[in-house]
Amino acid sequence: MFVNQFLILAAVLFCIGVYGVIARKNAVLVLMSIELILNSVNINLLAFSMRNGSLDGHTFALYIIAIAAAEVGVGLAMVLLMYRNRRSIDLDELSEMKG
Amino acid sequence: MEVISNHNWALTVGTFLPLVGVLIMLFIPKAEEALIKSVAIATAIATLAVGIYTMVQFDFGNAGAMQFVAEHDWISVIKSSYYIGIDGISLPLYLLSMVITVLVMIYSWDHVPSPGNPKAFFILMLILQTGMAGTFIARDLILFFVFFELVLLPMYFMIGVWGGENRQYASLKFFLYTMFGSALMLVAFLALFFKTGAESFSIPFLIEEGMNISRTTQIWIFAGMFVGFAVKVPMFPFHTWLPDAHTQAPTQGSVILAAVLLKLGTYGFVRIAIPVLPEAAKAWAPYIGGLAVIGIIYGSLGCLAQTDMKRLIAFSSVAHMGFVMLGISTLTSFGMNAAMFGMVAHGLITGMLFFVAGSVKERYHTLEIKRISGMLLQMPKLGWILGFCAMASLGLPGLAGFWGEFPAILSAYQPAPGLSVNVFRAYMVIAAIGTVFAAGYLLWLFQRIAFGEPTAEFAAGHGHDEDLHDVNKFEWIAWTPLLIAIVVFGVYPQLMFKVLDPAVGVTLKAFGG
Amino acid sequence: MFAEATETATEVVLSSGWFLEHAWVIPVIPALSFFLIIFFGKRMPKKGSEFGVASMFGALVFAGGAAYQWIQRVNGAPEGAFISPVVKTWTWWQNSGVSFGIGQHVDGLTVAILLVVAFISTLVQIYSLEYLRGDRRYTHFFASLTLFSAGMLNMVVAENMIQLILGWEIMGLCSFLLIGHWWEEGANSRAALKAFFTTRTGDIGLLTGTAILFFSANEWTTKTLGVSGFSIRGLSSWALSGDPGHAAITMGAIALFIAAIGKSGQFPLHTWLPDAMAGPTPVSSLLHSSTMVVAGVFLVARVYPVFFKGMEILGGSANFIVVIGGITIVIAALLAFVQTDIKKVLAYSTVSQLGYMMMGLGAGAWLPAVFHIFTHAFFKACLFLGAGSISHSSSHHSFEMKKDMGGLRKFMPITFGTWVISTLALCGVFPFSGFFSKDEIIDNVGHNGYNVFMYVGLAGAFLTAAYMTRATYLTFFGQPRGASAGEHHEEESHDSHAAHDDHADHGHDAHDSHDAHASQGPHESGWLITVPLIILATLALSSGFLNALPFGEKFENFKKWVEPSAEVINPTGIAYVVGGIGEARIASETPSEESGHSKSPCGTETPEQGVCAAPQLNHAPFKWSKAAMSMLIVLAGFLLSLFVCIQLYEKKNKKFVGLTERNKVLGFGYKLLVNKYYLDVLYEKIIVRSIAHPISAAVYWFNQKVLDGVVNGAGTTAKGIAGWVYRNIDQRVVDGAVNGTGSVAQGAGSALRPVQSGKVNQYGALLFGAAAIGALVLVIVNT
Amino acid sequence: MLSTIATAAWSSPTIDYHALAPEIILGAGIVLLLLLDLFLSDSRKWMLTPVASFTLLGAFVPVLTLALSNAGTREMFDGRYVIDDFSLVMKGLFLLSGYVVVLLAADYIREGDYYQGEFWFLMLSSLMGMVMMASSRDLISIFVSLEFLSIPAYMLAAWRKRDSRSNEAGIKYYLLGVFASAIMLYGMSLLYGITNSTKLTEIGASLGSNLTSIRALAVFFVVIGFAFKISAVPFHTWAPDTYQGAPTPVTAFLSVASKAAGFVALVTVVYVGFPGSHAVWQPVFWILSAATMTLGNVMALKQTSIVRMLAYSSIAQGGFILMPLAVAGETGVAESALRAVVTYLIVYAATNLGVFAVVMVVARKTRSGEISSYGGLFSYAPGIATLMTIFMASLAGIPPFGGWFGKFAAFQSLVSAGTTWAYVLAIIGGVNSVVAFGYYGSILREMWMRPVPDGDTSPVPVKSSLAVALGITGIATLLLGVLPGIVIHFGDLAGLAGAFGR
Repeated sequence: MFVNQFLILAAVLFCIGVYGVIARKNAVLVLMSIELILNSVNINLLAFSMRNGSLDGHTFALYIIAIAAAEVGVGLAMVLLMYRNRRSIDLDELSEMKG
Repeated sequence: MEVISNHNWALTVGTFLPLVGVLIMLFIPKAEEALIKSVAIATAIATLAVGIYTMVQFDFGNAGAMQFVAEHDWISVIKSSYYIGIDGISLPLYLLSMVITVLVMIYSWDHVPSPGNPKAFFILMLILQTGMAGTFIARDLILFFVFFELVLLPMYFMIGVWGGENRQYASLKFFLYTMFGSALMLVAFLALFFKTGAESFSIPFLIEEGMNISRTTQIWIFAGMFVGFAVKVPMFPFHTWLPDAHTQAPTQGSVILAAVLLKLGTYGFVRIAIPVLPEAAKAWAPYIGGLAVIGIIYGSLGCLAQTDMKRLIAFSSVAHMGFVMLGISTLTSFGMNAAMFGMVAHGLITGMLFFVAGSVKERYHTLEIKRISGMLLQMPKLGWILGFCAMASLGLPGLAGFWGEFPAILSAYQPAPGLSVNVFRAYMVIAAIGTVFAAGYLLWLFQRIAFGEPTAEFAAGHGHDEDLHDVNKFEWIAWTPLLIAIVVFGVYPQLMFKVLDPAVGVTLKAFGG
Repeated sequence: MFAEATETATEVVLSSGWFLEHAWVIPVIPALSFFLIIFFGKRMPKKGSEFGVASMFGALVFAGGAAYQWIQRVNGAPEGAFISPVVKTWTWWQNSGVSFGIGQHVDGLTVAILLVVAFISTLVQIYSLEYLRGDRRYTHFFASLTLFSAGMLNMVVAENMIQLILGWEIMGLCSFLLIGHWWEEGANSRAALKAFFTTRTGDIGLLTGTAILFFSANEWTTKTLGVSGFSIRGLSSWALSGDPGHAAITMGAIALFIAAIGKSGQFPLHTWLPDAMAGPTPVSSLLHSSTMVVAGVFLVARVYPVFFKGMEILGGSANFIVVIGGITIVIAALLAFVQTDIKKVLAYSTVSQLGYMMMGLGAGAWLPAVFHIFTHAFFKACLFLGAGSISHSSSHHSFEMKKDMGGLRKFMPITFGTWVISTLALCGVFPFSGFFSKDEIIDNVGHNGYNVFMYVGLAGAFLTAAYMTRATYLTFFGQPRGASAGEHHEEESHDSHAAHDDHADHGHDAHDSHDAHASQGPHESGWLITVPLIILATLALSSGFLNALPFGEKFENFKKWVEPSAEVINPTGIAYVVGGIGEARIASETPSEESGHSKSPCGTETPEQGVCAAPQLNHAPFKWSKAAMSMLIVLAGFLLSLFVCIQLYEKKNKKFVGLTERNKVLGFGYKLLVNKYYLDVLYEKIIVRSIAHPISAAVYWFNQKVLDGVVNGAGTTAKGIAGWVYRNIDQRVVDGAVNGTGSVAQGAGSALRPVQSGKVNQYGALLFGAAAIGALVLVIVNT
Repeated sequence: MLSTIATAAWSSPTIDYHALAPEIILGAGIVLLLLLDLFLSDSRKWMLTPVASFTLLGAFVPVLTLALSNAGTREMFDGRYVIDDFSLVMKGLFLLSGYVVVLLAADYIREGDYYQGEFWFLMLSSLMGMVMMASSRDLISIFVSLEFLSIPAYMLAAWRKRDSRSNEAGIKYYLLGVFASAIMLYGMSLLYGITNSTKLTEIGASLGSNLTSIRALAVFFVVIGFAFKISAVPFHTWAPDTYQGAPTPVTAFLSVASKAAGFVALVTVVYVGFPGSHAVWQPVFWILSAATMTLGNVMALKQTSIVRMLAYSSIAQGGFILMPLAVAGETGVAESALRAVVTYLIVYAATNLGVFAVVMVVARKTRSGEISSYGGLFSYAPGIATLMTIFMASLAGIPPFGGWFGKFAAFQSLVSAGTTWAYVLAIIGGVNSVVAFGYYGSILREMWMRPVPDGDTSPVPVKSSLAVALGITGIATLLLGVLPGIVIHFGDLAGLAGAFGR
C-alpha cells in the first residue's frame, strides 16, 4: 500500500511544526505549530492503523484530537492572560526569570 | 572469629544513652543554662559509667574475641543488620571517646565559646559521642558507615558556629573532604558486598569471604576505602582540611577531633580494609607506608613553618598519624600494636595540647607564637603542663607518646613477608629522622612560648593581668585524668598492650600475623 | 647442646645479696623523690631540697651495698671465671605475643658506675644547697637534678635497650631543663634547646641501631638464652656467637655509636657541650663528670661485644671508634687553649677525656677506659665544683679568668688545694688517679697495635698538662683582676641567676648575700661547698689505687671486680660453670694476665658449644719506662706552659716597651740582653702564637663556624624548607587543587547560566536539538 | 478493513470497583468541590479546604484496603489498567503528598485573593491523572493520564493571574510541556506502527530485543516525553523558571508529585514496554542521569533565590533517581533498580515537601525568597532551623536522615550491575553528592553561622496546618533514615520487574 507517502507527509508536517515552535516569537503561532505536530502524529496513527488493520490507531487519534482541543483551550487562555498582563504576546518578553 | 555474647545490652546502652540525654535536654528551656549543662554532663558521666562497666565485665583473658556481641535485624532487605561487638582493639578507643567527651564537657562548663548557646553546644557533643562510640563497636559495614557519617554534621556545626574568624570556610572544607571520602568508601563497601556474593555486610563474614576476591578487584575496592579512611586520618595529601579545621574549631572541637575523630580513619584501616582485603593490603602497603613517612616529614616541616600555636599542633597531628599509619602499613602485629597504642596516645596527648592551646587563647586572646613569651613567669602551671605535653608528644620514653612512636619505627625494619624490606627500612630511617624534627618543633614552640620574659604587651600592668590567671578549677578537673593517663600508660604500657595484642593477632590472621 | 654443657659442668652457687638482688630500687628512689619534690617541695621547709639530698644519699647507700655484695660474689668465685650478672625482669610491655621486660642487669660495670653516679650526685646536691641558695626556682632545680640522676641510674641498671633508652632520654630532657634553668635569658634557653636537639640527632642512631639489632638478634637470643633481642645479655652473647651477619651487626654498631657520639660530645657533635655551660655550675659538674656525657661511653662499654665484632676492634686496622676518639682528644684539647671562660676550659677538657675513653674502648682497652670513667668522674667533678666555688665566692658569679680572676690562691686555699690535686689527677701525674687510668689507656692502645693513636694519646697528655697549667695560672696566680679585685662591673658578665634573683620571690636575701660577697671581696666558700671539694679531691688522689698496676696484682681489684671474663659459659648464662667446655677449662686454669694470644675463643672464633659473654681482651703489662716517658711528656707540657704563661701574663708590660726602648736608645752591644727577651719573643711569637694560636684558633673557627654552623644551620635550613613547602606545596598545590575544584564547579555554574536564557524558543530548540541529536546517534548506531 | 470493525465482537469490560475505588472517590471529591465552589458564598469558601483534604484521605483508604487484601494484581480492560503493588504504592505516595500539599496551601490560598475553588479542583484533577498514571499499561491510557495530570498543572502554575511571573511560569511550562508530549506522541505513533498495538505488554513482546533504527527512534522519543516530565537535562529548562514563578505550594506539588508521576510513567513504559531494548534506553538514561545531576548541582551552586535553588536541587535529585535505571537492563538488576527508584521517590517526597513547608514558614516571616533571608535562623527559631537542617542533610544524603538510604539504594543497584559504566556513574554520583553539599551546606551556613540580616529576631509564627505538615515530613524523614526497612518494604516490589524474567 502507500503507507510511506503518509509517513513522509507526517514527517514533513512534524518538521514544519518543530520549526514553528523554535522560530516563531508569537505565542499563537507557536500554539498552531504544536497543533501541526499533533496532527502529523494523527496522520501517522491513521496510516499505520490502515496498514495494520486495527482500530487502536483511530481510537488513539480521536483521543489526541480531543485532548489537543483541551490543550489549545488552556493555551489560548494563558496567552490571553499574558496579553492582559503585558499587552504583548511576544514570547521573548517572557524572560523575567532566567539563569 | 569466636564470639562471646553476654551483657550484650551494655554496648547498645553505652552508645545510645547520650541521645536519651539529648531528648531530655530538648525540653529544657534555653535559659536554664546551668540545668542544661548539668544534665548533659550527667548523661556523659552515666555513659562513661556504662563504658567502665563494660570494661569491668570485659574478659581480658580473651581480648582477641568479640565480646558483648548483639545482633538484630535492621535493614533485612539489603542484608544489613544491627550487629555490634567489642574486642581488644575497639575497647580502648571506645572508652577513650567516652572519657574525652566527659572531660570536654566539664571543660566547657565555663568555656562555652561565643556565640554561646550552651544548649545546642552540649547537644551536639552528645550526638558526637554516640557517633564515635557507635563507629568503634559496629560490626556491620552499613552500620559502621551510618555512625561514621553521623559525626559529620555535629562537628561541622561545632566548627562553623563556635569556631574562629575563618570558621565557615574551614567547616565546609572539613565536610566536603570527609563526604567525598565516604562516598567512595560507600561504593567500595557495596562492591565488596556484591563481590562476596551479596550475602551480608557483617565484617566477620566479609573477613572470611574477602580473601576469595581476585587480587585486582581487591586492589580497586581497597582504593575506595583507602580514600575514605585516608581523608579521615588524614594522610598526605588529603590532610589540608585538618589545619584549617583545627585552627578554626573551638577548643572542644579540636580536642574531640584530634582525640577521637582522626582515629575513625585509622580504625577503619585496622578493622575493615586490611583484614577484609589482605591481598590488596599487601599491594597497597608500600604506598601507604610511603605516604605515611612523607606525612611525618611533611607534617614536621609544616609545624616549623607555623606562626600560630594551634595550627602548629594541628600539623603535628599529621606527623603523628604518619607514625600510626607507618605502623599499620607494615602489616605486622608488631607495627599494628604500635599503631593502636599510638592512636590512643595521640588522642590523649594532642587532645591535651589542644586544651592548653584553648586556654592560652582564652588568656592571651591570641595564639601568635611570637607575641607570647615567658608564660612560665605569668602562669607557671599552665606553662609546665604545656612543656609536659610537648615532651610527651615528641615521644619521650616514660610517657605515652613513646610507645606509639618507637615500636612503629622498629616495626618498619621488618615488614610482613612479601613486602619489600629495603623500602621499609628506608622508611624506618626517615621516620627516625622525623622524631628529631618532632623534638625540634615542639621544644622550639615551648621555648618561645614558655621561656624568656613576657612580651611588652602582656607584661604585668598592661591591662591583661586579670585575664592571665593560672589553671582554674574546671581545667584541673578536665585535665588531670589525661595527664595521669599519659604518665601511667607511659610508665606501664603493658596495661594497653595486654588488651591490644591478642586482638591485633586475630585481625592479622590473614597475614599469619 | 645445653645438656652436654651442663653435664660436664660442676655448678657452684654464686653468692648474692639483698642489695644486689634489688639494685633496681636505686633508680626508683630518686624517681619517687622527684614526684615528692614536684608535689610537696614548695611546702617543705627546705623547699624540697631535702628530698633530693635524702634520695640521692639513699641511692648511694644502696649502690654501696650492691657494690659490696658484688665484690663478695666475685671473691667467692674461682679465679678468672665468668661471674654471671644478676638479672631480673618483669613484663613491661608485650607485642605480637612476646613480652618484653624491665628490670636490672647488674655486673661489675653496673655497680662501678652506679657507685660513682650516686656518689657524685649526692655531693653535687649538697653543694647545690649552698650554691643555689635563694634561687627563684630552687625547688624546680632540685626536682630536675634528682630526676636526672634517676635517669642515669636507670640507664646503668638497665636490663635491656628499651630501658636504657628510657634513662637516656630522661637525661636528655633533664639536661634541657637544667641547662635552661635560667630561661629568662634567650641565650640559656637556646643553649638548652641546642643540647637537647644535638643529642636527639644522635638518637636517630640509637633508635635505628636498636631496631636493627633487635630484629637480627631476637631469634637467636630467644632460642638460645630465652631472652628478647633487646636484652643486654642477649645482645652481648649474640654478638660473639657467630650468628650475626656481618652487615647487620656492623650497621647496628655504627648506628649505636652515632648515638654515643651525640651524647658523649665526640667530634663532630661536641659543639653543644660548651654551650651547656649556660647551666648552673653544679649541673655542669654533674653532666660532665659522671652522668650525661658518660652515657655514650657507657653505652659502648655496656654492649661492648656488639662493637667489638661490629667495628672489628683488635682487627688490626684502625676502626671508627678509635679514630673518632683520637680526633676528639686533640681537637678538644687545642680548643681549651683559647678559652677565657674557666668552665669552657673544663668543658673541652671533658670532651678530650671522653675522647680518651672512646679511643680506649675502640682499641680494645675496655678496662682502662671504664676505669677512666671511674676516676675522671671524681677529679672532673672536683674541678667544676671548684670553678663554681670561685665564681660563687670570689669572682662575683663571673667565669672570666682573664677579667675577673687571678691570684685567688691566697683567698681560697681549700679551693686552690683541691683544684691543684684534681688538675694533677687530670694530667695523669703519678700517683694521682688519672695516671692509673689514662696512662693505662695509652699504654694498652699502643700494646694493641694502634701505635698512631698511642702518640695521639701522648700528645693529648701534653696538651692537657699545658692548658690546665694555663687555667690554673690565670685563676690562682698573678694579681687579682676584675671582680676578684672587688670591683663592681657591668651586669652582663654576671652569672645569670644573680641578675635574676632581684625580682625573684625569695630572691632578695640572696641578692643581698651576693652584694655582701662583692663588698667583702674574694673569700673561701662555705663548708657546704668546701666539704664536697675536699672529699672529691681525696678520691681524685686515691681512687687510682683501686687498679694500680705498678704495685702488682693485689692492687688490680678493679679489674678483678669489673672486667667480665671471656669464659665460654653455659647458655642459660645464669649458672656459673667451672671448666665444662675444653678451652674454658684451660682459660680458667691459667689466669689470662700476661698479654699475647687470647686463650679463650671468645671474640676471635665462635665457640662450638656454649656462649661467650665478653670478648677476650689483652692487657699491656706495666712498664716503668713507658710510665716515665709519659710522665716526662706531661712535665714538659706543664713547664712549657707555665713558662709561657709567666711571660705572657706576668711580664707582658715590660716586654715590648723594653724592647723598643732599648732598640731606640741603645746600640748593637746590648743585643745579648735583648736576645734574652728575644728568646721570649721567639717562644711567644714563634712557638706559642704560631702553633697554639693559628691551629687552635683555626680549629676553634672551624668549630664555631662550620660545625656549629652545621648544627644551627640545620635548624635554619629546615625552617627555610618548611616555610617554602608550606607556602608553595601545601597552600598552593594540595590545597589549591581542592579549592580549585570548588571554583571550577562555581565557574561552570556561571558558564552554563546563559543556557537558562529564559526564552521559550531557545528552550524548545534545546529540547528538540537534544532529541534530534540523540535520535541521529541512535539511528546511526542501529543501522 | 471495515470488516475488521464489523467482526470485532463487543464484550463489556468487567469493572473491579474495589480496585477503582480511589479514582472514584477522587472523582466524586472533584465534582463535589466544583459544586460547592458554585454554591457556597465567599465567606464560607474555607470549607473547601477540609473537603479537599478529606477527599484525599478518603481516597487513600481504599488504597490501604487494596494493599491489605492480598488478592495479587487486579487487571481491567484486558491488562490495560492494572492495580498491582507498584501502582498502589505510587497511588499512596501521590495521595499523601497531595494531602501534605493541601496542608501547605491551605493558609496560602485563603490569604491570597484568588478563587480557592478552582485551585483545589485543579490540584485534585492533576492528582487524579497521577493516580491513573500509576495503573496505566497502555499507550493511550498513559497519554491520557499524562495530559490529565499536566493540563491542570499548567493552570496551577499560572494560578496567580495578575502576577506576571506566575503567568510566565505557566506559559513556559505549558508550551514546552505540550511540545514534549507532541514529540512523545510521535514516538508512540511509530511504536504503534511497528508493533501494531498500544498495549505495553504486547509492545514489549513484539519489540523483543532486536533493534532497528526506527524502533530505537520510537523508544527514544517516548522516553524523551517523560524525561521532560522529570525535568532531566537537557529537557529541564522549564523547571527553574516555572518553579520560581509558580505559587510555592504548587512548586512543591510539581517538584514532588508530578516528578514522581513522570518517573512512574517512565518505569512503567521501560519495564513493561521496552524490557528488551535496553540497548537503547540504558545509555540514554546513563547520559541523562550524569548530565542531570551534574548540571543541576553546578547550576544550583550559583543561585541566590531559595526556590530557584531548590528547583535545581530537585533536578539534580532527579538525576540520582535516574541512576539505577541506567543499569536496569543488566541481568538481575531490574528488581533492585526498581526498588531503588521507588525508595528514592518516597524519601525524596517526604524530604522535599518538608523543605517547602519550611520555605513557606520562613517566607511568611521574612517576606523574601532570598537565601540570605535565612541568616541566623537558628538563633531565633531553633526548631525550624533544626528541621531545615534535617531536611537539607537528608537531601545531601547524610545519615541518619532518609536521603542517605535513597542514595544508598541507588548506588547499591548500580554496583550490583558491576559493569564498568555502572562504576563510572557511581563515581560521578559520589562526586556529585559532594558538590551538592556545596549549596545545601550554604543554607545550613546561613541558618547557623550568619547574622540575622535585618536584625528582626521576633519568633516565627507557624500556622497549625504548616505545623502538621512539618511534623509529618520531619518524622517521616527521620524514620526513613533510621529504620529504612519500613520504606524498603514498599520499594521491594517485583511486580513490574517480572517483565525482565526472560
